[in-house]
Amino acid sequence: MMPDLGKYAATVLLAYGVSLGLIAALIAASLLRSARLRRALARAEAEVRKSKA
Amino acid sequence: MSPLRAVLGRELRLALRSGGGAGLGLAFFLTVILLVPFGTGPDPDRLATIAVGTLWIGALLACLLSLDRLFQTDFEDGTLDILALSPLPMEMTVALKCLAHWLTTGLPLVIAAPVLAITLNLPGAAAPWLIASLAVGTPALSFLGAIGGALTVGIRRGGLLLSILVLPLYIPTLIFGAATVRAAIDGTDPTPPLLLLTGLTLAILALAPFAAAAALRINLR
Amino acid sequence: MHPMSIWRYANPVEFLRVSGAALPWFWAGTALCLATGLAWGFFGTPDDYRQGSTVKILFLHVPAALMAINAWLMMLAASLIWIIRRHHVSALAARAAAPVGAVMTVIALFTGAVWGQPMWGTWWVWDPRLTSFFILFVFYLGYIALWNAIDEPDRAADLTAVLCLVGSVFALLSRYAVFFWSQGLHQGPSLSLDRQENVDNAFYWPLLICIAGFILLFLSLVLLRTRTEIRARRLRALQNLQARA
Amino acid sequence: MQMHTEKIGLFTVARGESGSGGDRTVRPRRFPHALPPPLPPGYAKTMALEFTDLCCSRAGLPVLTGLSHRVEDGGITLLRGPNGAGKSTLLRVLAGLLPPESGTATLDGIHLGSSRDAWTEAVAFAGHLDAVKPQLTVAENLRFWAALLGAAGIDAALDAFDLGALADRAAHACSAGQKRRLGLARLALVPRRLWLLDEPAVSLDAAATTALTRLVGAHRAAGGMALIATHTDLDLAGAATLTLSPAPPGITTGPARPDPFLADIAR
Repeated sequence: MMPDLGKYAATVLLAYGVSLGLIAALIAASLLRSARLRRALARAEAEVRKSKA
Repeated sequence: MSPLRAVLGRELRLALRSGGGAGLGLAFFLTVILLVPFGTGPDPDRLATIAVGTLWIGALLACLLSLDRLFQTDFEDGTLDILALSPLPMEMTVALKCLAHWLTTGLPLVIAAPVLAITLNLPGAAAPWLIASLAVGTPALSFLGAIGGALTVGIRRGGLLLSILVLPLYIPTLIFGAATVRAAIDGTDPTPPLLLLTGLTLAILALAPFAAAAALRINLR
Repeated sequence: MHPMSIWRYANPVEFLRVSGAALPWFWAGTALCLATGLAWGFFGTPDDYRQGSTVKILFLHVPAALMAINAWLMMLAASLIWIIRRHHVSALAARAAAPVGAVMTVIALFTGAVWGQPMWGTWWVWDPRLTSFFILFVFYLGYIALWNAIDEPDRAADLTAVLCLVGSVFALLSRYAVFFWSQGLHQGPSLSLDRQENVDNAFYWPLLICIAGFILLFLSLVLLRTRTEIRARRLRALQNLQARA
Repeated sequence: MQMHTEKIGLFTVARGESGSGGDRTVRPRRFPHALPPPLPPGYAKTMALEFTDLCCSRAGLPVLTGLSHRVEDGGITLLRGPNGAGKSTLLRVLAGLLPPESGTATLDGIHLGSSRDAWTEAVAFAGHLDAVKPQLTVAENLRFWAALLGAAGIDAALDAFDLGALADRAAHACSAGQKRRLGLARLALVPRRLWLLDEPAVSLDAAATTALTRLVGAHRAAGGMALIATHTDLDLAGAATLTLSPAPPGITTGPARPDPFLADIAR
């Protein structure tokens, strides 16, 4: 299944590997920060509701 | 005394009095030029090839050095509040401060550069073009620096951020300025890059005060 | 306000609601397009007679370069909307887009360098296009740094909008100055609306799908990150509220 | 809450209750072509400072929440209130440095935000910072401001705070009180309709405080108005008092604008 990349195999695989790695890292960082703020906000909302009640 | 002369005179006086640091940019420029041969070796031919770039980048950095004082002290002691409420438009005040900055920082560099060019073995025929390109280009450095200074005026220890914001703005000026001198060295016509540099500087002189004044007003809120 | 006005979505609550519903579809589209386009490009295209298999880098390089520029244009538009109409979501979207644009620039630069190595015999040449992207990357860094340096969110939005306007002018100026400074090694545009002038047909469709995938990826990431920024602003507002109570 | 539209630049925007639509921070624009709202009849000729429903927040925190007050021709108002009540913010708003989020202010019929020149020529602002350059002498500091503001000379200003003996002293050699006197002496350079003073008596001795009240008295006698934020008692007979209190713990900064990020739990 793997195509024959010839003498440039290292070059092509390096380009694909690093690019996809960077995209994955960006998505992961965005998702992690999203989850962290979601939790922090939920806590803060609960506190506001509690102090209001 | 007109308000314009009042602002300009005050800026010059402050720069020249103790603690103003008018000579510091020049001293920095000298030091940078002194260090370069230690990095490249004393070979005159090699020095000649990098002389233009070294001189222009030295001038750029020397100009950058004093930019954080351009508005910061006035912001911290409340002067900027009163200047913003004066009959002078903020844009004019900014332009005058930039002019004073150029007179105390840029102009000494223009005068010192040809002398230092000799130590870097710059061909003598290129020296007039070096003076011309610096004379035309350094005002743009002061005016562009004002944008960065105005953006970072409210940030404590904003000096490093200021350099990151301002240095990329210097790229076109550096390209045309250095190209002028390189053309003179190579024996081609140096006027096209010099004219482009002049146009660029004039556009920056006209527009940068508006951006800087807008940023200052935001910071004065 | 008219109920169908697009400014309705500038309300943070409304934006959260609509973007939350849309986001899964954007992610699905991204995954579909990127998987199809990249797999087709990687496995299903022939080697170029001159460039060999390195031509496969095209499917990352061109879309990333496109998005590096488009992300800045989107930030410019969002900054203008913030300056003119003062919609908070717009300013936050500009902030959210900056790191995405910066990563796209890095990908474009890296794939360009890796591609150039066997073709030009060196990892880096000061080619006008590569240099312009390097400059663009520095503008991204400055923009992100300014956002992070200012505590007050509205002031940060104002000042970064000014920087974005100034930066746009100078990024464009630098581009022309850089072309003046060095003539390039790059080939001309690889994609235009006129298919006759395009790259070979075998590369056309997978490239198009990859570009669609990168656009969707950008939109998904910006939506996700804007939602995060909105939550951060609300968290800050709630904390202020608690501190004063 | 009534809704009216207003032409601002290229856009027609709704003013008033923003409802569910958008989160626009409604603030008066400084564009010279922005038309101010029409004055009520019989209002334009009034020589007074009047502000209505001023709302303003700093760093996301509401500070002024719908403040209204009127200073008549020749009137003095002392601003009182604990730290953080918004005295300095109010003065910065009225100076024209800080655009209010909502509310209006008029000075002798001029609308705040309609004409920068007309407004800045009518007010004098002395903030809690003295705007004194330590490298310059006392006289040089004053001469600069005189030239900038178009004053004839600095003698009257020197006399007002008895600075004649200090004229040639470098400002960095002056005490805090002397610097304060130098900063306040700026007020005596050119006549202005409205003085906005932020804690003017801080670090002043008894004699200088008397000089300050004398200066304010002369300003009032000439028909001027003043808004003075102060914690110390100033001997100004007939001065009105406006007491500011810190914004109540709540959501909104005023009738016009709920925090867009707290819209769902606003009133």
